[in-house]
Amino acid sequence: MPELTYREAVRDALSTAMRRDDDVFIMGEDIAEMGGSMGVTQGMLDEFGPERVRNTPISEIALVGAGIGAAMQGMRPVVEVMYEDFLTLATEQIVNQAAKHRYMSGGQLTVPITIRTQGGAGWSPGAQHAQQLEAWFVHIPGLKVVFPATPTDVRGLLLASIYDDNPVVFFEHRMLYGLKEEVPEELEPIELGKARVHREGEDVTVVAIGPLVHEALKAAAQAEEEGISVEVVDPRTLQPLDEDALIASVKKTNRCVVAHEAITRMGFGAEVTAVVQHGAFDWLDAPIERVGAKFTPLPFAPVMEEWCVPHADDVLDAIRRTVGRDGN
Amino acid sequence: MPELTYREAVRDALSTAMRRDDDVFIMGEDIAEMGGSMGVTQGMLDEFGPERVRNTPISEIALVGAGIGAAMQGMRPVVEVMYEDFLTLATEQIVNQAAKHRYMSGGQLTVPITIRTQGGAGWSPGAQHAQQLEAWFVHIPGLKVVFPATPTDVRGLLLASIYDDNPVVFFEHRMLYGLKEEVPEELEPIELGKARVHREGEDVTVVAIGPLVHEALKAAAQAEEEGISVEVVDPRTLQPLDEDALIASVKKTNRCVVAHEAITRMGFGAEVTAVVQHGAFDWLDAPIERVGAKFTPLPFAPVMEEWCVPHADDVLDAIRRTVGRDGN
Amino acid sequence: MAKVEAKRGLSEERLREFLREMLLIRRFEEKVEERFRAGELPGFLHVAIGQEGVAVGVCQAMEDGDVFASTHRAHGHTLARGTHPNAVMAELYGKMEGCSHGYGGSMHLYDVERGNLGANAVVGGGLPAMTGAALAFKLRREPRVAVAFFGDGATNIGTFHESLNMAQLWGVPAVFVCENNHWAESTPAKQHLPLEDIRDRARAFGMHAIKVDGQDVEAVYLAARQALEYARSGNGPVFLDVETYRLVGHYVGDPQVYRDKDEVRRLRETEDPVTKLREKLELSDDEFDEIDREVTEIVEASVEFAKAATDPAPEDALKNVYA
Amino acid sequence: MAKVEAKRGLSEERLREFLREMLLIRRFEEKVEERFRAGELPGFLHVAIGQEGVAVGVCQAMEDGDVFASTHRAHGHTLARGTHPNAVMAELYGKMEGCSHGYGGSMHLYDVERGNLGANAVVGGGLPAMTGAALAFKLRREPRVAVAFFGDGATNIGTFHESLNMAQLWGVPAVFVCENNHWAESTPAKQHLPLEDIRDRARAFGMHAIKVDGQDVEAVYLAARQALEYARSGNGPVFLDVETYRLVGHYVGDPQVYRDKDEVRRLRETEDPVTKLREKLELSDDEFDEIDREVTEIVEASVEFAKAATDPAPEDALKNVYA
Ligand SMILES: Cc1ncc(C[n+]2csc(CCOP(=O)(O)OP(=O)(O)O)c2C)c(N)n1
Ligand SMILES: Cc1ncc(C[n+]2csc(CCOP(=O)(O)OP(=O)(O)O)c2C)c(N)n1
Ligand SMILES: [Mg+2]
Ligand SMILES: [Mg+2]
Repeated sequence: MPELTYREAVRDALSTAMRRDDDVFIMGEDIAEMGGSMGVTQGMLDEFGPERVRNTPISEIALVGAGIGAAMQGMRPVVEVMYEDFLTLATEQIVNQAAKHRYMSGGQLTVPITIRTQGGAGWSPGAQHAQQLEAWFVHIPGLKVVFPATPTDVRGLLLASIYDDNPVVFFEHRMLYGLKEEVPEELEPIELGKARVHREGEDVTVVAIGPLVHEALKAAAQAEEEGISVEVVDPRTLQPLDEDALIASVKKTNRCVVAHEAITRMGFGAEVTAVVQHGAFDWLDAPIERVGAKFTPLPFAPVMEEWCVPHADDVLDAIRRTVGRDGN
Repeated sequence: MPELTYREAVRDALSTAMRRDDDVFIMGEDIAEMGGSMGVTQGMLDEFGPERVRNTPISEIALVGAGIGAAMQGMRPVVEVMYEDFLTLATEQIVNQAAKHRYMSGGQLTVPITIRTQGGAGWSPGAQHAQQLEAWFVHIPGLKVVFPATPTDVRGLLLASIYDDNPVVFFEHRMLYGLKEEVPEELEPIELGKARVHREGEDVTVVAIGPLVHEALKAAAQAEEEGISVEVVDPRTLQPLDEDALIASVKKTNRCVVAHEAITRMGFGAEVTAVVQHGAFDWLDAPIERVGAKFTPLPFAPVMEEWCVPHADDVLDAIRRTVGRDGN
Repeated sequence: MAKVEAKRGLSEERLREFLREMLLIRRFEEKVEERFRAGELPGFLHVAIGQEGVAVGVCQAMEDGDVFASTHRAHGHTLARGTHPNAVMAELYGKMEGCSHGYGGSMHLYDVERGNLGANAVVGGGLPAMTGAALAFKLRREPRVAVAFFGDGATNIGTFHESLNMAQLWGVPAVFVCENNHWAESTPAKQHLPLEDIRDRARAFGMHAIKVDGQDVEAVYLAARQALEYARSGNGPVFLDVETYRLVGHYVGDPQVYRDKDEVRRLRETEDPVTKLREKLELSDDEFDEIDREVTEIVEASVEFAKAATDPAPEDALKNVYA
Repeated sequence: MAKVEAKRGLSEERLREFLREMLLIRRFEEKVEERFRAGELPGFLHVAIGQEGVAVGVCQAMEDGDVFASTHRAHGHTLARGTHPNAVMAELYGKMEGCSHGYGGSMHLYDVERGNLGANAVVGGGLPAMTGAALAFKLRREPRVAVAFFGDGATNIGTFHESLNMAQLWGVPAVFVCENNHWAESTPAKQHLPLEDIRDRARAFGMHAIKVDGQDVEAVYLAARQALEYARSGNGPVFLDVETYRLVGHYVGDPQVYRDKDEVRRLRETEDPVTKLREKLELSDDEFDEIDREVTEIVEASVEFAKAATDPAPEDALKNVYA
């Protein structure tokens, strides 16, 4: 089995789709000669040429909107928004246009666009280059939202997203691009809407996304030494959400922690909490604990940044809090 | 005591602040001669003139951003974004600029801008003129978020928002503008961050915002006839959130329903649910029930729209579900 | 930036078609105003009375396979491109037989089969997609053009700037039609446009621009043909400045407190594109009345059709959210 | 659109100040590159080596009370406006003595006392606030000007279009300084600007525009003074097109795969604003080295200061979120 980094896995999914299908092309700022600010599209200009690996001006709303227009013609554009923070410039097109054309037309149109973006703290980028905004898009009917945590998942989920006939907002994480693992020989799409159990356990379920999946696995290993058996589940697709998988896991463990890098307040963890407390109320032996970033913009100074963003020890503390209580 | 509509109450707060203070001015599309698309600012051009009641071009991002710049100079601009749906054009300035200047400057700047907007279903405006997006802004540190439900509240909370030294996103609701009630003789600011108990009850707490406050009160009256005593609490300010008031109420009633017009998934109700299940876990006798719009863009046809948006009967059903269960 | 001169006049027969089409739109929108006042029509309506020459001139110049994006003021574009009045009226009544099957409404009229990719209730919201559709045509080497309608007020939104800039950079076959009626809702041009000649906006992208009198449907048609040919033959996008007048309120029910009643009355007398074409054609009252009777019947029939049409079931709201 | 000619030359003394200032910025940024490579500096850094003439020329022309918004490439503007190198370097090290007290970093340098309302990491993000600050000056009848720095690439974002349009409509005292270095990150002008003369962008708003050679600091200063006077005397905003060159990578560490190494080498030889001014002043090596030694010491000292400065406490992160 080939070993790929998360970055290479994204590139492999893009290139595979573009080799198979002329209707797939990519657009974004500095994705051509430079290969993207994260190096994801390096080499693709040489293989596919400037028509299909298209540098755009700094025009986030038109970049996304042009993708929507091409998608309405049956193409499958993959547009790259360099940082999640700049999604804020394109929300009108994502929310009012991409998400609603099919509906407003009574089913006449489809908009098979994939909007790739990335963000994440851990390198002192400051307050405007690391936000995690996935929760916003989960609130918008008509959009699918994907946030893969591993090379295997990002490869299969991106291929599935490109071939999904709906607009997909696809979140990658800055600090995961270097992550390496063996991936399947054959690139197969991974169905959207299916959670992945990374580790089975009996005492607590940790629902984690993005980089917190890896922090949760570290915390789980640590917890095991303390005699706590932790199950780690990654929804991978935030919309549609695999509610059954989350609820089933909590019905088994009776305790739940939700973890993401985004701000805790009004973060995706709030939705998971609301779903789980409703679906597994009688099984819960402790309040659901949320782990996320502190309620501040991201500070620049590394000591402050480090403290604001959640890590394995924060997940572990949350795990301890949930098991520190007796069931009732 | 004077009787004012919600619309007149907003106008009264704006005019009062502008009479008291030259640093307060209003900007927005069609707010001058026309008095705003909702008639809120009617007559203000005559009293205050075109410099302080400023029509702007259709330029949402610059309109909000110009307000930010004036606010950084110590003025207290109140900018009107005609529909919440168009906030999506200004999110970059609201989220990356207004919310973060104070923080990124290490406390050197304040941005005392108030961003007024409105939305809401019930008149078949279609999918791009009625979204309820308050939840997005609750996720952003540095912003305050206000959503008043009555003339008295909107008047006092708007005055407080104008004089708050932080950026405030201030949500009004299209269907509430005509609502009339007696308001205090003297216009007094209402402190941000304090919930209001509209009705006391013993069996269930309904946490409701905006138009759902009134739907909840209708449902409560109906429930009373069925022998269910309902407490209705309106946080009024979504950020900062009066968590203690919500938790205290649920500790008394042991049951909770959260209601808003926005889409249920990832709506503000998810955050309230997460907060309440954590703070009142041992007191809860039933899962927290969420009431919100169905997971669709807003359809045009009245029969479909009516069905998608929550009403008193939906709140009542949720109340019944919570009391239909035995405590444990 | 060429000013278009009517190279070749159109046949009288063709011009009569244009008159009939404009009058159909006029009667249709007058009926919409009437039915709205009667309380039969839900939602938020904007009619384009006075601007029929733009809709008919441009839409008649388009070819099969061409696509367009419309605005909040969409009835004329939709009808002029061939969507049956029954389907448009049924949409305004929120019926399943409507051109958006009751999901869209007046501000979201669609007819994908006829290239109508949607009216947009967000000013400027439809422009980027036309740049993108035109890019698709270019990539696929299809001789098709994407047309974006928008108003003078829309030229102030960033979406306009980015969409035209990108279209010019990439040389895609798009035509940007500015329905320049000198008002943005209640805001006069002098309060939102800091320039005399709106074609200067196109200069910021080095885009070819054409100006034409929108009250002369023949001139609009010829300018639009020229613009469409220019784009279709691979010369890149065109900005079409169509000077026109909104002879009614911004929305149905608008008291127009912001503008002088006499100005409107004067404009109705001097700038009505229907009257202008009627005079050009030297139609007798009988000839005109005959056309009028015919289109009026069609409009009446569309109301009957719409009223008799099917309401969606409430739960149908859950359909069409995802493909 | 006047091309500025140096009406009156500046005194040799003044030009020596400019040279010293430019050299200070140059040495400061070279030190930043060095310390970044040494792994001492966190975050994401952009230096403006080659563009010092723009920063010094414009910032020296500003007056007390004037304000400005900077970009991701902010060290030069900040230093040229008088913020002490110690405070800037300390910020890059994330220390409390930094000009943003460790909360901002290189892309968010602030010094409100000196009119620096913040460097912005969002392209175009700082422009609307300058229109708004200028509006405040106008409403309060204060003789102050708001200056927005941005690059050629930023002229493609809608925020630029809306901000300049509004500034012109309202005739506010703002100067929009385009640091036109012909590149947006790895994207050459021909891939993002569909026009020859970037001043055509200002035409879309009927805005007064001035073009000047950014490698000639004296010319920049004179053009900036002219622009500031124009705005300050109530004539409305000005667009200042400053032609310049980025002689290094887009960000510190950029391998510049997208551009020809020889081109950069040639530009370094022919277009270095420091060398140009040095030659204009006919400075001897001794004279130059003396200035160089002086500014180099200041830069070295700033590093010592920054390293010795105070780290914030982790919990300090909770401060300054709200007023
Ligand atoms: C982004 C946005 N801002 C504001 C509005 C409200 N609005 C609807 S139409 C309109 C005026 C549009 O003027 P123009 O583009 O000239 O078109 P016209 O109405 O004159 O046909 C406004 C402000 C909107 N729909 N979208
Ligand atoms: C809205 C936005 N899009 C993209 C970026 C990423 N980015 C940072 S600088 C830059 C290039 C800016 O070019 P220009 O405005 O010419 O300034 P220069 O870097 O040449 O000084 C880009 C694309 C950003 N910071 N903000
Ligand atoms: Mg108009
Ligand atoms: Mg540049």
